[in-house]
Amino acid sequence: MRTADLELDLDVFAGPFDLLLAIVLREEISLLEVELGDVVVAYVEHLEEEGELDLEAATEFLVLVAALLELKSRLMLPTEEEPELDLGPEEAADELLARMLEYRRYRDAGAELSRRLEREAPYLHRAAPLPAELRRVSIEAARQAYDPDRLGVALGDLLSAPPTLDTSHIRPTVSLERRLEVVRALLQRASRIDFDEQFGSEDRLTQAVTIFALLELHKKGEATWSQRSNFGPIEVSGQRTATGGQTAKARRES
Amino acid sequence: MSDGSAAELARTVEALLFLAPDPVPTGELIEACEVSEVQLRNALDLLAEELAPGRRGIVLREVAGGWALATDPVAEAAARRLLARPKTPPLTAAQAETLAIVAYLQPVSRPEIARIRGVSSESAVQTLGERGLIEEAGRSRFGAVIYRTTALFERLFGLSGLEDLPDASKFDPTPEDAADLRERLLRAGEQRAAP
Amino acid sequence: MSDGSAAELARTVEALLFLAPDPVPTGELIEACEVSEVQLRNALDLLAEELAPGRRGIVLREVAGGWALATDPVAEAAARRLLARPKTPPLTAAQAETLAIVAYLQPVSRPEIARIRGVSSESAVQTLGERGLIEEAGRSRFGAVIYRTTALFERLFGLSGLEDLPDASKFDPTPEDAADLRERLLRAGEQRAAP
Repeated sequence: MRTADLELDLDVFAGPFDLLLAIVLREEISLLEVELGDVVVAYVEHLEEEGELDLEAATEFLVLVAALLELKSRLMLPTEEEPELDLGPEEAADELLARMLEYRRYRDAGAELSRRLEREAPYLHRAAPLPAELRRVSIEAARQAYDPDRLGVALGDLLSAPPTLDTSHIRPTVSLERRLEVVRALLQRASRIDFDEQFGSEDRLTQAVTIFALLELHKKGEATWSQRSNFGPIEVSGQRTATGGQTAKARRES
Repeated sequence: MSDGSAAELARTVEALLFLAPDPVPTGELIEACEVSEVQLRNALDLLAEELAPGRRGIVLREVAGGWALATDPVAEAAARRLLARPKTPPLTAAQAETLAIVAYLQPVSRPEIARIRGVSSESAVQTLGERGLIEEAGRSRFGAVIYRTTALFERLFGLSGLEDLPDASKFDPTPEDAADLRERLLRAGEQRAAP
Repeated sequence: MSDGSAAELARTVEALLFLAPDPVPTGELIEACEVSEVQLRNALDLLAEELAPGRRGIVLREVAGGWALATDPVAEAAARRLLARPKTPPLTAAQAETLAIVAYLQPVSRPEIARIRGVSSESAVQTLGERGLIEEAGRSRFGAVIYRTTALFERLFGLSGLEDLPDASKFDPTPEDAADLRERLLRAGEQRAAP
């Protein structure tokens, strides 16, 4: 499913998910009014219905919803209740501000590029074929550019018996429920886990579904996760109040 | 050609740039003309003077990492009539934003573009690719396609290279504007957090 | 442009001839510039003077179909060095395999190449042909095109002849196998293609 195809029907916003962060960044609605839990549930349900995963689109969704989640949670966290988090409305405002300014920078740079294209349009370049006498490659102008051993190596590869059958293209089925069990079991044994360490060797589909499992756990209050920098390690921490998680689960299933 | 005068070398360079389908880097001109870098620089200076804007129908430009001849804007209307060349359509706002992100942050993946723009950028990325302004540059370690700008981008935007892009910090708001925006965000948060 | 000066019109005509891939008849220049025949003739006279042989890198020519710009012969040798140079981008794995098959087994047919590689090799064969590394050498008795390497191939690999190719046994994983090279390559290819 393309990220843009997820239709949302929230209290303050109805339309494609695609547009949600955009209108937040453009200050057309306040992030505080948006129920992000509903967005994630809608996506996970949609994904389960579809039964297959477009990794590119899923990554895009994750990036967008994670940004929304982080910004909103920081905006709403009252500092006095969670002093150890050291994140208050001030930091949240700074975070959202940084995102808005980053967006504006590229919006304005884009506008500048558009003006530049307009300004450059009158300079036309020639697109004529070469005269016939220059179209033929001259052997005299040729110098050695390749190593003959490259051919020997290629020949050796072709003579080799085929390697054992590559089955990586056969997609395993990965169920969200199963991944939830796996992550819950891990979090019972250790309060913190490193995503790459635990799941780095899994195939991409399993990794992606595990991320959804983490989103689900985050929504139920069973786990939090953080990533300090883009593409940096993801650290997952379990919440000790397991009963909270149970309640949330029961509520959703009732 | 080492015995040729600077004027003759300038004529040769003009002819080479006339023939070459793409901008030619200085190094390739030196090799083709079999001259020293100083000799070639002098010839380019001379040629630039002869083809200075307003003097002739063609001008010398440094674009996309090399040298190219292009027509003077004076001829644009007549050229479009003669060759029936349509004007390149302007960029939409979405395409311009996406192109700016690719140009400044390359190589960059679509999820990263979406993160900054706050909106899925599939169709903008596709159109920019079809127009030859961006191209795939492999995959990130998470398997997402990553993009970079093309030589055509630099040529159409009159850039001698990526370092010729205007400094991105030029587009940042004044500290006053930023402080004002922050204040508004903070007030919204406080209203909400209050019971 | 009817109010433009003769000099400006000459510049426009130069730009038009620069862009046009073929000679342009006088009538089309008149239409594109929106001027009278007399005005255009004057501009052409002026341009012919500016581009007189020996003055610049390009010259104005009146040929059968109309007017055209061409390069001055002074640049001929440099142009050949710059533009008639063979293109030598790095070979992809598919191209290296295909070229190795042609080099060691020539003449070899396209179906044989496909059987040995276990995949259709059309695009590799085509690219190698375009770059002048391999060429057609007739047809097999079943009508398939057969290929061999070219003199340019030997030049670009620094070989004085085909007998200069690296000894295949040096790269052979099972040199003890006495069967013919072609036969063994086909056998390995069929194993690769098997499900």
